[in-house]
Amino acid sequence: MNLLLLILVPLLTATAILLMRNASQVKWVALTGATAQLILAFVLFFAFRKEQAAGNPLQMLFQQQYNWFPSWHISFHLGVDGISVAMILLTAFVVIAGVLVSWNVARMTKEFYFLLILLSLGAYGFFISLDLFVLFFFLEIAVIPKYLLIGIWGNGKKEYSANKLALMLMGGSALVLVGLLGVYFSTPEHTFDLLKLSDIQIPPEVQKICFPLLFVGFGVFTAIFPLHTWVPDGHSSAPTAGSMFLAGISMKLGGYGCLRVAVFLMPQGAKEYSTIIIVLSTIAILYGAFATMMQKDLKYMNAYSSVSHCGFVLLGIGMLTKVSMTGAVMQMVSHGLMTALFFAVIGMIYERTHTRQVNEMGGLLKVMPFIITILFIVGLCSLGLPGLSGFVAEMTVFMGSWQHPDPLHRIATIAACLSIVVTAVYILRAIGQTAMGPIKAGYENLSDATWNEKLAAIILVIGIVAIGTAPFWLNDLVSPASQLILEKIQLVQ
Amino acid sequence: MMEPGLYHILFISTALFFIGVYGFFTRRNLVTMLMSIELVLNSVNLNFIAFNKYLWPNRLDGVFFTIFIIAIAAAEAATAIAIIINLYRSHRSIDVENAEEMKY
Amino acid sequence: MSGSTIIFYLLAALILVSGAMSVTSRQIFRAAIYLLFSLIGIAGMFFWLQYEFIAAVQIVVYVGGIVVLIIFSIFLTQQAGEKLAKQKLGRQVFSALAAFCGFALTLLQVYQHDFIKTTAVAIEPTVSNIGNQMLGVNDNGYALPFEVVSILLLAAMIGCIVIAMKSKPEAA
Amino acid sequence: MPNLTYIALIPLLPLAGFLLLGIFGRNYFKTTSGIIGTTLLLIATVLAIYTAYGYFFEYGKVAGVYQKLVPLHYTWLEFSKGVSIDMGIILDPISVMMLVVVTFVSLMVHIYSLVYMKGEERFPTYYAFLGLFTFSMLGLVVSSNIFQMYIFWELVGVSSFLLIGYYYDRPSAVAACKKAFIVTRFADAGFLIGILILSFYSGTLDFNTLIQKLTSPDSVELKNAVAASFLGVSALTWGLVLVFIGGAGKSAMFPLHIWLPDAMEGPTPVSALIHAATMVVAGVFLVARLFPVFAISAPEALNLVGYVGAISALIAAVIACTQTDIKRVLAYSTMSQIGFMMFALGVSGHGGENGLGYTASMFHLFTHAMFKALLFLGAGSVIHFIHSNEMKDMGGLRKYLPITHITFLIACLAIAGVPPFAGFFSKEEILLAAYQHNSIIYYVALFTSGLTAFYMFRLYFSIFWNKKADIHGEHHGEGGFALLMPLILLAVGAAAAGFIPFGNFVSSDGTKLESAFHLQFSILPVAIGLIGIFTAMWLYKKKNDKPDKIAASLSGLYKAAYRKFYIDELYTFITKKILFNLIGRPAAWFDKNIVDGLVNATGKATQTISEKIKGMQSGKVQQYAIYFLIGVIALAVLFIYVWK
Repeated sequence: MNLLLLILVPLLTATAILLMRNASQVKWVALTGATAQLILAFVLFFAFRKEQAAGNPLQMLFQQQYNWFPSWHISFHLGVDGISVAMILLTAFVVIAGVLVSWNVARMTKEFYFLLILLSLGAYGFFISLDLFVLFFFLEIAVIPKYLLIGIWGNGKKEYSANKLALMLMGGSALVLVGLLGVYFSTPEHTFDLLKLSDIQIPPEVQKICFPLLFVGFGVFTAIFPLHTWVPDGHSSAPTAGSMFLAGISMKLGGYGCLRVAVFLMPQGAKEYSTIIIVLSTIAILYGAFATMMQKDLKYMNAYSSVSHCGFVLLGIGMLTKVSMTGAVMQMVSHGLMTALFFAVIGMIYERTHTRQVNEMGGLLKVMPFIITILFIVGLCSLGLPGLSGFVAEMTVFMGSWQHPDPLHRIATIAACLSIVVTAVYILRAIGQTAMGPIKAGYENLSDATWNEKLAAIILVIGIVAIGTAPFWLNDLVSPASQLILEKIQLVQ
Repeated sequence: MMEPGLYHILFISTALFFIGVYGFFTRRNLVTMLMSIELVLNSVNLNFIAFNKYLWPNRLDGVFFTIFIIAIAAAEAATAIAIIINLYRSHRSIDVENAEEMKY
Repeated sequence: MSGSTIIFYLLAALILVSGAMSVTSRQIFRAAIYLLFSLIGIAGMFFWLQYEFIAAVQIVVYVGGIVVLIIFSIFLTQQAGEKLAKQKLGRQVFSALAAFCGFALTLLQVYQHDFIKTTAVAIEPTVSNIGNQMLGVNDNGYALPFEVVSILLLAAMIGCIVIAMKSKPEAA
Repeated sequence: MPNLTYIALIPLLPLAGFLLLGIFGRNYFKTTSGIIGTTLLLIATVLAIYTAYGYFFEYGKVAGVYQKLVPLHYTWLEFSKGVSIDMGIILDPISVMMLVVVTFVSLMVHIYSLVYMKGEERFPTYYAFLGLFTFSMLGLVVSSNIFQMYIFWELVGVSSFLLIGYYYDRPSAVAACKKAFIVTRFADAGFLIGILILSFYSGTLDFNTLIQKLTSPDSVELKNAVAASFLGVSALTWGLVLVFIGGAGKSAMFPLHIWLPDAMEGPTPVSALIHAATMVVAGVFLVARLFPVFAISAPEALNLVGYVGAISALIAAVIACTQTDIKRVLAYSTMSQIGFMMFALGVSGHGGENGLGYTASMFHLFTHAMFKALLFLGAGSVIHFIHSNEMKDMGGLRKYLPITHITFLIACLAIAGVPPFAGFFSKEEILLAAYQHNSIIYYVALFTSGLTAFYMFRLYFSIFWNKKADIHGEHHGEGGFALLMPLILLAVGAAAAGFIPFGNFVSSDGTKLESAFHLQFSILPVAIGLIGIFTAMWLYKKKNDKPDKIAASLSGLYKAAYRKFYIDELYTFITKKILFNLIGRPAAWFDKNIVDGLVNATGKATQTISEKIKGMQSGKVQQYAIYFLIGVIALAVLFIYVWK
């Protein structure tokens, strides 16, 4: 399968959107594009599985390489492994749901959808590129639209949030760039090519400097403690689809980068810093969970819980075992779907009640059973109910983390296990206050979800349930890739 | 007292230079600032001539530079005064503090 | 102490004292006159150094041209008898300090440096020597820079006219 | 061995019911959903009984030992070689027994609810949730993999949450369901960590392999697990204790019992199903499932189980004597009875005669399911009739509710341990096991069984005798056949289940256990039970002021028991004051002010610096010149003196 399609389809969609005359055309074009992306992602998935089943030994499948800046050894090198395929599937799911949820965006519809599709373009490009420069290029493409999405279509203190988010993410990508350049110049070949670099042993002293740069740089995207503060403000100010993309896709760029670039290229650095990563991510998990408990705004709640959940991603990566890294990827996919859905639901509720404060709601189950059912599902997913994706991912991380017998890893794992109790506390609190109890005055006549909202929610729920009830396909997809990363780590002693 | 030589002249030119610099920093009137610049230029001229005289008496390059500087100083002074007068027309003042539109 | 030396020190004193007065005097016209003295002192120094041509040029251009120009511009822009605005004290002190530091540094360097004199035969800085060499086109000739300077002067002249010209009324 | 894959249908049928009713119920099965759910469950029950028959009498026994059969098994999520979550079905005596109990009680509740819940707005949802619960519970009992059990364990928790919160617009129900979920969740975290420990040392998640590896005395895994220690206790013991915490949470053992009384906010049939007969015994089941590991490799952990069980039994019984809400009395009674089951396991050994406690515990689980479900359903009938949970609103109901009265009486006799009802047999075995192994626990148990008889008959007399309640004009009967049939069937069970030779089927090692009946041993417990009953009769049969007087004379103790020994208050203190105020609030504050403050401060600093730098760009030519000179001097100094 030609991976260029993954870039071309969003590109064409975006161009087509610009050519459209009215909002309704724009929406349908965007939906068509998003559907095409979804189909493409599935085609890729099945093609990949077929190759995998056929025993293709290559680490990266469907590779393509075009010269870009030959003098600097930059080439447009594409290819996917199991982790990328999982991320691409996630992106496709979130994009189509985001497009559907934004059906009622009235202001500057064309620009809104253009930016959404552009963001998805950046994400796809990021996930499939095997050249670090190209990877960075797409990372930046994925950052800029967020600034505009929040700054223009957001609410609340949107300018502040947009600035904060863009600056922190830009700061992160600046670190990434420095790290990438460090890697580039440290090797005699001067290459950005991921596969070539992975064959070369990057000198340990370079790893020592570049690993933290890259890890923290990407870590900012995935809300590494204490650089997570863009998350609550950014999410709460963003429009619904913006939050969904932000949490569902952007935060995953960071996790993917940490794994694919930082850990994969610099296993020695990873070993050296794994303690710090573990400590920070454990703090993030617990601290995010406790901070969530105190929030009153649904979006803030979900944003802080994202900090906590993304801590699992980093914890999984930091533990450096095959299972834990597989778990980290699963958690990325799971959290992506789950948070996107959570934000979608919050958006739906907000559109009807015009408040996001939990204590101003109550008994909504009576008037909007569909939306609240989805809220229940997503809440239960968040607190790790078996049968939904969150459970599978978290348990995989725990199982992976527990393989280290020393106290630090043990304590981190136990702390992470205990966080699921705190998660239960805040999720139940949120659900209890919004959905249950006597209905508040003024909410008696609210309507339930419209077709597009239902469709969006159902698509994401299908994703969540598919992982939750049948995790083996995701596991089979991801674990060979994490096995390869692990082998690189094991080479270093 | 010592027989005056290169060092003495260099002392004078340096002192004159920094007198001019001081004037340039402290004067608020543009014309007086221009005058300070003339002092600075003259100190440089003095340098050129002194170096020519004491170090390279077989050459005349110092002299040429002095001549060029004087010529350019004349052009500069003319241009500067044109600007000052123009500024005076528009601002009714040639106080340098008032001519600070070109900021930020 | 020879007469030459005395003249040197007198000239030096003239240059520095009137220079200093010219940057500190609060009456602009007097400042211009001090400047004039300082420039004359420099011309005198050129004479003392036996560069008569340069001294002459100095007097003609500076004293006869530039200072006159400056005085004219003072007449054009200044009310007679008006004292110059005083600079802030802090600025004065700071500037003096900065200037002094620069002065000290430069002098330090100058005195630490050992200038090497040439033993070659000296050329008399006569007008003909200067003219021949400056307008020469051989290796040490300065014909090209001379032409460039002349063009610069032309450009400056045109520039002055353009700048000083009154803008035409809009209606016309 | 015959093809047993059909057993998968037993849990899957309720699941199908859940999906069908959950997704389409609201629109298509508004009224028929009850019938659908009941029918599906009826099929499942029949299958379960068929399975039980087949297992116990046809293929289960090989050479006199009941085998652990794994008829169905597939890998769900593989972590590494050997360590994987598998979905499978295990058939052994306890799982088969539980299959029958769960399906049967659930069926009774389904039928009962047809009438009891009729006309509820969310009728289909109710049946969907019942289906989900039944599915999870059945999945739990047949789990062949410890992680599979954890999965269903959690599902059971959530379906319990959904059912308790069924009346979602009552704030008390919402609070109760949250409490139940969070408390059990907390315990489950212990279970999870326990699983991690056990799997780490045994290198497997499969029950059979795990038990085998951790019990055979020469296995490397066992040696490692025992050798590794933390705080002087071996890793294996830690693992098992943590697993037991999970079980204690679900089974409402002290001090994790606080959710159970509140859980009575759910519909009464739900209480009968979940909080009497099935879910709350999951903890007992879990310990029983891992029993060989407990008994052989970590007797300290088993002792803990025994003492926790005994303490819970005693405390719950004391509290039950003072409660006035009939469902709460039943809830505490449940807790007390589960305490019996727990300490029965705790005093048991593995294999042969030593395993009496194990058999007794399972036996009591079985009989308790019958009579406790009956009690709850009976209480449901009473509540249905009188529209109140409070004892003070009741009295003299025997005339209005004759069948309920009789069945309730049977259940009370059974729980009080009066021969020949079911509870007598199982309780005697438990007491015997305790007597043989641990005398402290035995005396506690003896006292508790007296209390049990007392509070049950206090309940009985207060409802059916005592003063006459005001029954206003509308006098509706006991309800239809659907309401009474479960009562009668369960009453038959409660009366007759004791005669099953349980030791033939269930024992710690699968062999037959002869449970001898010791008459002289039984006299004391029965006598104590009778004393309890007669005390209750003396105090509560007629309306009088003796109970109040006694309560007044014991005021401190009475009040403490009435307020449930202030354990709820303690928890509130811990959660509100410590968790929220000391951790949550500071964390939120820290984030808002320190972390975010730092980020903002960085922004502010940048802005301030830029503002300052902007000031340098003043447009004032002299300033520029000064900067220039300073720059030149600085560079000159640098070049001359620093970077020679």
